[in-house]
Amino acid sequence: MSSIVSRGSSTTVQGRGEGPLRARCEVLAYRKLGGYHSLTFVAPEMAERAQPGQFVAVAVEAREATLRRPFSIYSVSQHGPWAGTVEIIFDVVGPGTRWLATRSKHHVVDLVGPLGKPFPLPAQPVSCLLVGGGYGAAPLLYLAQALAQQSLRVDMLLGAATQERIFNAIEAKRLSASAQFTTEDGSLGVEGVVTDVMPRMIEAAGTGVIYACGPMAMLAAVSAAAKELDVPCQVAVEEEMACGTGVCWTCVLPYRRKDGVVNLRACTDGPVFNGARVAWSAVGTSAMANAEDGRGRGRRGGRAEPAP
Amino acid sequence: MSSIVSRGSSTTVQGRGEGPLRARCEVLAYRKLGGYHSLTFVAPEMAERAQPGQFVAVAVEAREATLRRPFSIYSVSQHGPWAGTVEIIFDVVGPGTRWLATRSKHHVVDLVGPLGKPFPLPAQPVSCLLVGGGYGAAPLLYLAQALAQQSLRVDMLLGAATQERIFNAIEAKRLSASAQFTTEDGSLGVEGVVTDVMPRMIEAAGTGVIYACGPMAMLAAVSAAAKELDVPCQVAVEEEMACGTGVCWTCVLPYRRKDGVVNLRACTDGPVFNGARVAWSAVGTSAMANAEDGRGRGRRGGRAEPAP
Amino acid sequence: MTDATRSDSRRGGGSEIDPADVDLRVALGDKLALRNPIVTGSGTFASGQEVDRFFDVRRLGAVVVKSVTVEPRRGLPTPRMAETAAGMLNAIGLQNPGIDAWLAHDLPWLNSHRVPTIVSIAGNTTAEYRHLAERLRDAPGVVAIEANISCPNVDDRDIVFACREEATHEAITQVARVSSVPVFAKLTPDVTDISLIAGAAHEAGATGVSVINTLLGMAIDTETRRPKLAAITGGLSGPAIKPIAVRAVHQIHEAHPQLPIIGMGGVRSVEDVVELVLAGASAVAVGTATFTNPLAALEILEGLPSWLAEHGYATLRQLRGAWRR
Amino acid sequence: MTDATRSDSRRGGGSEIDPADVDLRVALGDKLALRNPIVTGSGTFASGQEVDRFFDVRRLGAVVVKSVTVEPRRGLPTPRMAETAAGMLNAIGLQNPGIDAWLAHDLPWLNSHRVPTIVSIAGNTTAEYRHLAERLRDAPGVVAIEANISCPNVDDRDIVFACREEATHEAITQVARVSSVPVFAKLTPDVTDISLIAGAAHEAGATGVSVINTLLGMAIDTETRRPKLAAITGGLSGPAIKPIAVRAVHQIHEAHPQLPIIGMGGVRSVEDVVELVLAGASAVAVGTATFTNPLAALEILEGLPSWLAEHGYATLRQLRGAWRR
Ligand SMILES: Cc1cc2nc3c(=O)[nH]c(=O)nc-3n(C[C@H](O)[C@H](O)[C@H](O)COP(=O)(O)OP(=O)(O)OC[C@H]3O[C@@H](n4cnc5c(N)ncnc54)[C@H](O)[C@@H]3O)c2cc1C
Ligand SMILES: Cc1cc2nc3c(=O)[nH]c(=O)nc-3n(C[C@H](O)[C@H](O)[C@H](O)COP(=O)(O)OP(=O)(O)OC[C@H]3O[C@@H](n4cnc5c(N)ncnc54)[C@H](O)[C@@H]3O)c2cc1C
Ligand SMILES: Cc1cc2nc3c(=O)[nH]c(=O)nc-3n(C[C@H](O)[C@H](O)[C@H](O)COP(=O)(O)O)c2cc1C
Ligand SMILES: Cc1cc2nc3c(=O)[nH]c(=O)nc-3n(C[C@H](O)[C@H](O)[C@H](O)COP(=O)(O)O)c2cc1C
Ligand code: FES
Ligand code: FES
Repeated sequence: MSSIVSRGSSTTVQGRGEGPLRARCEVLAYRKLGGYHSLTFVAPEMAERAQPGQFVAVAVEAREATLRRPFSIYSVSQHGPWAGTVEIIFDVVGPGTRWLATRSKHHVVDLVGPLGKPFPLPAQPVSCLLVGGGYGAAPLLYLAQALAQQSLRVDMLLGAATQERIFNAIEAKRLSASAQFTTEDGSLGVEGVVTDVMPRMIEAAGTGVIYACGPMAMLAAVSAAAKELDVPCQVAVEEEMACGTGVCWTCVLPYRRKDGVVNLRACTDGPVFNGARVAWSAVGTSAMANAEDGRGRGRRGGRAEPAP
Repeated sequence: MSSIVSRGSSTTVQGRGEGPLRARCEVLAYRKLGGYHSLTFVAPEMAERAQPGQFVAVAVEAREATLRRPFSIYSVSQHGPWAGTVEIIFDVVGPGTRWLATRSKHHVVDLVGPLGKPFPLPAQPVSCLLVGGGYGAAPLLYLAQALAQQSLRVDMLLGAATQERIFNAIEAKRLSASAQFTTEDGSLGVEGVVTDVMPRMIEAAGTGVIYACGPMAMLAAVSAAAKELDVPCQVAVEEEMACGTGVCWTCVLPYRRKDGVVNLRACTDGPVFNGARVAWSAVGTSAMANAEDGRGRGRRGGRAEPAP
Repeated sequence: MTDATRSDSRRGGGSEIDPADVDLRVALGDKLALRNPIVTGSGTFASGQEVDRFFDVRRLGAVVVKSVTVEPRRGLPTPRMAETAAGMLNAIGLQNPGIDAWLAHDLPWLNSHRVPTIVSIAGNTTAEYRHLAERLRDAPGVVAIEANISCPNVDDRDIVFACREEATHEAITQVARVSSVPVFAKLTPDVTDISLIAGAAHEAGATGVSVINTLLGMAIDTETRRPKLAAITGGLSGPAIKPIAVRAVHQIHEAHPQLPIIGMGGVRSVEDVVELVLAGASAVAVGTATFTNPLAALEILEGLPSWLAEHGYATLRQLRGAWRR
Repeated sequence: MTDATRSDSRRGGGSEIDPADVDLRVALGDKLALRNPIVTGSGTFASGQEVDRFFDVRRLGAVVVKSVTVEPRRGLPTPRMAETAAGMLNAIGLQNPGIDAWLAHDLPWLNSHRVPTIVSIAGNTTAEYRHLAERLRDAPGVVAIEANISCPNVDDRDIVFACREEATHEAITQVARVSSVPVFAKLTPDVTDISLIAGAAHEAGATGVSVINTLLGMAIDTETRRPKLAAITGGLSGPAIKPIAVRAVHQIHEAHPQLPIIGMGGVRSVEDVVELVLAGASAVAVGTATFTNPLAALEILEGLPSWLAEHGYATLRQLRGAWRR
């Protein structure tokens, strides 16, 4: 028997001693956070194994939905009365997220995780700039905590279409040496997009590494700007995923290696990649915001976040 | 616009001035009744049009379920604070009924009805014997009320595998001049099946017409016994239904007419038929209880009711 | 979907369209114009009377009636259906009263209610198809014939005409030769290359094609070990098959851009109708969805104008085959 | 299902079976015995390493690996998948490292974990199939070759070998001639008569067939008017297609009762496995279900013995083709 069954707050866990596992997790809390939704699950083993940048794949019981939905881990707690929890932030965009938004305390949800490669933490004591678009801020706030534990300087730059689409500005301010915001309509911070502000912040903070998460078009722009300024840049991408576990090859991202461009799996080889190496121009049409119609799929931060 | 939209307790009704309609109906009450479940819906227009023997087709939101589920109308109320309600009784046998059993007050369920032809009421003042198997008793209790309103004598004979599968014995006693019960295990009434008791009851009550509803094999046996005793017999059958509205021809029953055996639609030409005319031996394999494996599908009264 | 989506550029350069101004008329070749593109799937709407209890079926572009045969048919034994994931199997076996009784009882009702009627016909032989088309010559209110040459509920798969180009050609030739109205060939997706069959039908004189009929499927009850259908196999319909329908319509439209197509398969929403039209359909039939909701066809029809207006389209026909690379 | 159902006569004349005594071994022809019937669908399990993080993949009857080609392939652009009602479309385009890299990196892992391996191979020409089979000659741990002659994600439908009897015969002949292990031909249901294709494969030397590959489908985003797949069309898999899989297995088993069949298509439960076996499969592959639940294959495998015992069966193989009229 390779399945470990441990019962604690209705959590049945299957997996091995390390790596990802599958668990049926009780909902500890459902909250609305600005324009977003939050679900906290009782998931002690997952909480223990999770690192910033990783995600969970959630089985949704929406009618006819066959596939899990991936969500970045926003926060974990490894202690407290509930032994260990994992929290995700999401935007309602379709049947799966609509179903998730109807979950509440004591509902049980089937999770697989933690999945994917986490953000690599700096080997040197450098100053870190975290650039997030829309709900892409969620994993960055988790990362900010980990960087703070290493006593590294963290600056935060969050962008979105409007103020409500900026995820958790208060937390961003609390966790950073400096925090800036951009909105398309000027309802919070600078009117514009993150790349309008980024160079100044890098200069002011002496940024040694950028971590970014958000819509693909934003990540492309951030990566380009970072390259120009010669700052290393790690991006957490979002591609449509059928399995989330590395077996189906639907989630690939064109990535430059010595031997040419290869299609790497966002779910297993990523979702965190070196932004300078991603072959942005070759990224699938649907993943990139489409200039013509102002939207695209597979964009971190959701549809409300404009391309910079 | 052929759709009438009237809002009262979240009921949106579409249909025409008469006949069946479609309505999104609020659940007024969910109850457990012995081994069965009951749901009462706020459905004033349906309540007004319904007659005993008719059924409603319920849209179930169970995963991947495409088709509605048919349920006999158990009772209607046309007044009271809720303007008009319709109640159904059901047994949990699969995904649709499992989903229904999770409905509770204020949930909204999509119903189509009343569907099918009702029991024909006697033109003469005769004594009526109502023979029900399992949940097949439900529409008969509704019928008993209508017969009582016409001051006709009603006797009730209910059979099931065990006491818990006898639906609402108290109500059966209340609505009848005499009530008898048969159970396979003898846990209530006579140990045996309804046809063991039926001849005696007919003799005692001077029965002029039999109304029966229950598993197909029971209906076949009741029809045969009635024929032998020369008592007219109306049976409400149960066939698998894809549409319930008469357009698909999945629910057919072989029926003897002057010109030979024809396949009539249980949903529209029935579900009530003259038992003497049904070509029982030609009824589809799955609808008849299968002697070999002790079960069958499409049997009123559900799987727990044995073939007599 | 989201408001953000709706406010995108396709709304057009400020040109607001009023849903009331949307023109739903479609032409299927030169001789058949429908007031709107929503029709019914043969065998899922009987001959209209039953659904007319729910809404005025005259609202539809046309009613495609249950396939009629020369002789009356009792059909197959029950069980005739089985539910499957997001779909269903059926094996009705073309139960119908035969062409004479149909002309005597069903057509008069359709006529008296002024319902544009497309008569689906099915035969065992090309001669039967010809006979049926002859009986329908100049029948009042009949705007087209749909030759169902693809019913999967037959014993011998060889008699599924739409499985072979030559058989398709022969059957359709017989019908087209005598028919006074446009002829549509109803095709099955259970073939290696459906656009070849469509080509054969067109060459034989079909005005257009109706795609798709159900896919041959089977389900076995693991408890009883019996097939869930008395006929063992049956036709798969419903949302599950929509991707096959879109693909089949697309393939036929690519191969025969001028050929009118009545698209169907799993349609249950306005978006599904638009999807099939983008793939190449001119009109769209609602089938199994009517079982789930007797008002499905009407609701889709009523939802079309506002969907089109919101997306900046003044007609549906402008979207035919208009998918973008 | 219900207790009533379980206590029926099929439990056998009082002979209680202990789940621990159930014998799951199956034979696929004379030369291939699997310790249990649960294998994986090619392309849904990679080469086992990823799922091995969740459970010991050695537990399975065999791992059927993602199709390998002669040269490495980058595959198709994204989006490569679209969800559909109870199913999904995929257009991966056979992304794989090529046979050399696969033999150098993936097979050693499988060997070191003692996983019985069925290698799926795909080529553009019969020569490529032959080359692949040659490279796999005497490869350690490889218990069979599955010749994927039916991948729908190709530009030219004419190169889908499994669409034509002759092409099937040619490709399988090349593989069977040089292979040192049993060969299975992976077939597509997108043909007029799948049992003819199965017959051609068998005649050409295939030990058995694997059915079904995905059905060709398409989906269009009505907002953007773009196909949901970059490749426009793709393969439909998942619960939606199970009735097609059962039918295809049934047809092949009726036509070729001795031919071993690896059945697949929409399997996600123990009952689904039993259903395919009743239709005629000897072993059953779990495909898309692994995406929904990485432990699907294991859970099904673990559930089989008790299901069989409760129903009075001492083996699964006794149920092969054992549906009742
Ligand atoms: C690594 C990763 C992390 C993510 N983190 C978050 C997060 O923290 N918060 C959040 O709100 N969303 C996040 N997303 C996006 C989220 O997965 C989608 O919004 C969600 O799957 C939509 O499901 P739906 O049923 O509501 O919508 P649908 O439109 O019905 O989705 C249909 C299908 O497309 C896929 N899909 C749809 N949108 C996306 C998308 N944007 N990216 C990838 N797949 C998509 C779904 O998996 C599903 O299979 C993340 C995606 C990835 C890949
Ligand atoms: C006219 C009529 C009146 C009925 N009245 C009642 C009632 O009052 N109370 C009650 O508990 N049940 C009644 N039934 C049976 C009830 O419809 C089924 O139990 C129910 O559909 C099972 O759905 P499921 O999803 O739970 O089970 P599933 O086994 O998953 O059903 C699968 C499919 O088979 C059909 N089906 C399954 N069992 C039956 C059946 N016995 N008869 C007809 N179709 C079936 C369903 O419609 C569905 O499409 C009635 C059936 C008919 C035809
Ligand atoms: C119960 C049933 C009966 C059908 N009978 C016929 C028929 O008589 N003639 C015909 O051409 N198609 C028939 N069809 C096929 C439908 O017209 C349609 O092509 C198919 O169901 C796909 O569409 P859908 O998924 O919207 O139902 C029938 C389908 C069903 C479900
Ligand atoms: C993402 C994906 C990739 C696939 N790749 C292959 C492949 O490389 N070779 C192959 O023979 N079949 C491939 N298949 C088909 C499956 O092996 C299987 O035949 C099909 O999906 C039906 O089974 P299912 O419904 O259980 O998934 C693939 C299927 C999917 C969903
Ligand atoms: S989602 Fe399947 S490989 Fe990444
Ligand atoms: S259920 Fe469709 S005709 Fe009776």
